Amino acid sequence: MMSEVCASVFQSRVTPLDGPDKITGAARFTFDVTLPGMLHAKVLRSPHPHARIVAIDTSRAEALPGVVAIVTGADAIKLPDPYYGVAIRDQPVLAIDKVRYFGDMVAAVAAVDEETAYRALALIDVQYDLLRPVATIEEALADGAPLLFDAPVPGAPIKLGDGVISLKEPRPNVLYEFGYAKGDADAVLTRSDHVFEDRFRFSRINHFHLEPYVNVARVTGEQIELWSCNQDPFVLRDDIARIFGRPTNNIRVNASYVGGGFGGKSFCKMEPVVVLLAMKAGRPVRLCLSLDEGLLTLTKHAGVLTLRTGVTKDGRLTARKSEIQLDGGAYSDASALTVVKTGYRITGPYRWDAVATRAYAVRTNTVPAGSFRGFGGTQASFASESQIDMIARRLGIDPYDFRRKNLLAIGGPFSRATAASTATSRAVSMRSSNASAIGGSRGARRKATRRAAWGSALG
Amino acid sequence: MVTDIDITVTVNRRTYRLNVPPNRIVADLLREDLQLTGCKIGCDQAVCGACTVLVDGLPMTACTTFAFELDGTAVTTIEGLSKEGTLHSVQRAFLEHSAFQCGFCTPGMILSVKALLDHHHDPDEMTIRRWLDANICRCTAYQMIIEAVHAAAKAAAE
Amino acid sequence: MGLSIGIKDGGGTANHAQALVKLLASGRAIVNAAAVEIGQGATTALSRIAAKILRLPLDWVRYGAIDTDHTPLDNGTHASCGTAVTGIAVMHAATDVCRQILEFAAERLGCTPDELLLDNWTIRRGNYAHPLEPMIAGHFGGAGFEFIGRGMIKVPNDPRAPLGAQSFFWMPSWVGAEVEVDRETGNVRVLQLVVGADAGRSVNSVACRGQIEGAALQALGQSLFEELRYEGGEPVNATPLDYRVPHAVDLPDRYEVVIFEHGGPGPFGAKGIGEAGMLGVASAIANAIHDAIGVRLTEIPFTPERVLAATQASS
Amino acid sequence: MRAEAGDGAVFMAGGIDIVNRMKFGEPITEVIYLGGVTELCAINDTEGGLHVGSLVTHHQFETCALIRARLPVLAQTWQDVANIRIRCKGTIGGNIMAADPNYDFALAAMAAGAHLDFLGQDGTARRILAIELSGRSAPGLLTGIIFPSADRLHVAFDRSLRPAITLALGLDCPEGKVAGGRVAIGCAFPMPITARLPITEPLLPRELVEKTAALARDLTVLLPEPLTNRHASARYRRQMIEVLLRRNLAALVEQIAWLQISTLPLPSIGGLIA
Repeated sequence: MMSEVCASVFQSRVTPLDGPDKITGAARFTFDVTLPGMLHAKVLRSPHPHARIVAIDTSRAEALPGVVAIVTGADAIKLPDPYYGVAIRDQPVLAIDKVRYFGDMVAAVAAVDEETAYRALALIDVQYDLLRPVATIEEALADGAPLLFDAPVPGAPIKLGDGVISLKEPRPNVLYEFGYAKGDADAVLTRSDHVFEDRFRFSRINHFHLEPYVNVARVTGEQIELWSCNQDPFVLRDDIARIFGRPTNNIRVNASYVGGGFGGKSFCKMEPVVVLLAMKAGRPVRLCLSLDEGLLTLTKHAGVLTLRTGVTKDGRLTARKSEIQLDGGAYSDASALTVVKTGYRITGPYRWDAVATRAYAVRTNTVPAGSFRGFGGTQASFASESQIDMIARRLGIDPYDFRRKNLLAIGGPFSRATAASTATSRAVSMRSSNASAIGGSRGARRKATRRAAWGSALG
Repeated sequence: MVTDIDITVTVNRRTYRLNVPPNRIVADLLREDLQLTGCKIGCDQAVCGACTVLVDGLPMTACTTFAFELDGTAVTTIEGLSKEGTLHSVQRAFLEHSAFQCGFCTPGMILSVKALLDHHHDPDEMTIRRWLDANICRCTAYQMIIEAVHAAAKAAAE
Repeated sequence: MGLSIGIKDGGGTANHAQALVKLLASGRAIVNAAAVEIGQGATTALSRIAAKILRLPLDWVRYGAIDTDHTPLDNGTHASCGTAVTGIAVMHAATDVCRQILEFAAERLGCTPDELLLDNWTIRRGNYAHPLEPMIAGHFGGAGFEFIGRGMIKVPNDPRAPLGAQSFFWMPSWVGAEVEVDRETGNVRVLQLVVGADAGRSVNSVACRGQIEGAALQALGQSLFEELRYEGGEPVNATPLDYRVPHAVDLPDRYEVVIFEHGGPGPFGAKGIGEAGMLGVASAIANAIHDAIGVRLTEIPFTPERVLAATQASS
Repeated sequence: MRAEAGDGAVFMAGGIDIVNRMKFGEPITEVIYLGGVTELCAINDTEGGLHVGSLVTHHQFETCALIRARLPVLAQTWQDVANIRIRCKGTIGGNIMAADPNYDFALAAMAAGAHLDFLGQDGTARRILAIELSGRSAPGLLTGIIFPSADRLHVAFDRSLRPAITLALGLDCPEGKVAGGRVAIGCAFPMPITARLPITEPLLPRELVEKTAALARDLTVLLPEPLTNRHASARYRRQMIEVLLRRNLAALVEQIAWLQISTLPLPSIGGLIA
């Protein structure tokens, strides 16, 4: 077994090149970027999970000394394309007609300092017409559930390979659906000695990167410049160009050290708001969210995964039918892609006679879900590997032997369609050393007006 | 009406006489007035420890401390840890053990470890884990940081 | 004790990336690519790939500042693609610049490039060494010259594959967990966690370990306590104080990461590894809880109350 | 001084809570900074017991030789309270006066049967039992905490189920018998709550050992309905109060019994002891 393990050409330990900067405090993050004349922005967020915006009055905030620019959905709707999202573009730069989750961005203020911006937020009057929220997957899919979107949104289904179903907004409150089948799973299950159906629930977590979301924007003539903590500068460049209707070569995105991302800083989020403010103010604008607001910006997908798995009496896996519901939250972000990847990965590294997978993202009035390290693989692994263990124990087979018996062979097709690389199959031989290693040692939820009274504190 | 407050504070071995508004926060004072941007603000509410600086040798949360409280104290930030271009033994250990990833928590973490080793010359595993409880690192699993602490303790003993 | 296997396709689907390597007359190099340094070690890994090909000391290579005006395009820093995908682009760019230098030197020395070897910014021809810096200065004069190499990668499309392309590489991981469960309180303590993953061939083994360790601890937090919770449509713990992430005291008593090297399609056999540690942790812990007390948890996190309720329901 | 300052004024000790409250918009207009009032920073023996000044930080409390000698369990426990940054800045007085059910020092004081000294707005000193404290309506400025004589007090502190519940237990043991005791519970109710153990007559530790389960059960049913929130349900909390109370009571009583045995005068065995 160990003979397979070849040494890397890179043998020696190295001192990381970013090390000297990071241990001396010299490392510059986007968090540290300042520009001459720069203003500071803060965002007013919805205190309701689901409501229609009746009116926004910014006049009292505008009158506050130190406030330079305020933007709302009324400014957003004038943009050439005020929506973003991966493949399906349903998230407005700022809430336009409705708010769809507690924390949805309603307005933003640029002022001479953060304190003033916070105080201005408290002076913005928003009238809401409350709507019934859908908080969970079950509520969203129930008959007569309130709809998050009244009409189809811009975008298109993801282009995938042969024999795969890829549907944008197939049903009410369903953002995207992925379907995939090889063989006749129903027939194989009927013939199987045992069929087990188990349901798993996956929770919602936040990235909690310690560097908050932070962006600085400067608009000079036709050029838009961004200093962004975004993990995807080119994707962001194209989004900004599209949203603001400018040629792509007039957009310049600068990246520095990023203080943690884990997927949370992938794809466009609050960056257009910063650009919009900089445009309106005619001055550079910095928007640094608090970590509270970070918790209201993006999560990993919660989900309910139901697996129906067949097995012969001697412990050979036959077929798996999966239904995967991911809670996409209020807006698309990267949900469609995550659905694809979760659905694709649900079969795990095993051999099957047939598989059938249906995976979809459900819209709920909660924080949007998107990229998070693992990208659907974590959800799929939890459900699949729990059930594999359950089946083994039900059949009285050692879970280790059960896995070993059913693992893909070297070069075998993953999910019966993609050639698995040899490395996957070598998993088989490596588990033994892993197991022996163990055996051997056995023994703004706070008010959006946060800091509003801060300025007056202590006179 | 409360007026600004005169304070005398030594930061990284240099003494400053400052006139600070009563609600001025230490993190803002360090970052904006003294350009010591190694003091990072993560949570801004005393939870994450990214803004940790040393006040009279003890770790303190710069985001929830008033500047006036520094009167008469000596403050050490990450910028003041190395002397004449020579890294502090804790910094060297962090570098050699790759005890960081994104680096945002690193200045606070290093200062916290310095204080730990000033108080416990040869801390055991549990003492280290408990002490590091003050500093969140979302990237590493603290393991390499703990290895760096052991290495720095050993280096200091030699 | 519980076991689990995690697997996902890595590097994105049909991904692509571009890179430049600039070699200055002094022999110092700048790698231009848009894999952003988010702590995963892109700076060091990509520089090390270039240094290896150019046979330069690592500290002669700098990872250039990123801006979309100057840096070649990258699809984004995600899907564990930095080393394997962007790394291939950097490898090609370094190879390209190496070729240019050898051609330049061959012309100066009146020979063919294949007679020459580049090493430590010196051209070697048989037993003779020709330092490059004076050769470049002598030919170009002025401010010298920069050799610029270009590289790219496009993982092929394949409409026969479900995702529209074959997986570029696979990220397997193996987890073993040993737990202790307090039957009266439902409290679960992870005594030992062992996480294995495949780096292909690691470009920086310490960074690989850091990626797996860090990812698995995030997964451990989610398995045991971390969750953004809602009551109706309102989040109830969306503050840094209430939303608890793993601290140093939450580490398992014994925590071990094993990095395997079985080769991959990236530079020098590398693969991506950044996400692998997330995958199998929750199921390994669930399986270990079942092994310990015969109770199956199908919902994360495995909070004491949830574990106790499951225990009481099963008895 | 607070009387002069008006409604928006607060006393500030360590200050972390106050800065956070201000950042979250609480209308605090004036802060009366207590830092440097050295009389409030002392730890010393007094006639009434061990006096701990309200401005003593958690870190000073945990590392103080006198505390480690007299209240070893609390000194030990305090190594795990919050974290070192907070312990270095946060004061035990601030911890009590924040009146946060998740904070620990009020529990320690209540379980130990400690008294609290206050300085009223009119300048008069008042001493109350910690278990009589409720809410933020304190009778003035907290100046100190007085722990009863340690030789007759035994304390246990259990933080293993935080943030669902924390539990502190204090037993009074004059003359080798357990005469009474108090349990204080944090995290589980809107305020820290406390109850006396229903011990009617002084019991020898071994007599009490047999009664721990019944005591825990009897006391738990008398408690009001615990909170249901994101950390735990009321049902779970009530169950866990009983479990933790029983376990800690049993362990503490066993420890007292063991201490009594081990402190018996040893019989002289020739020159071995000498």
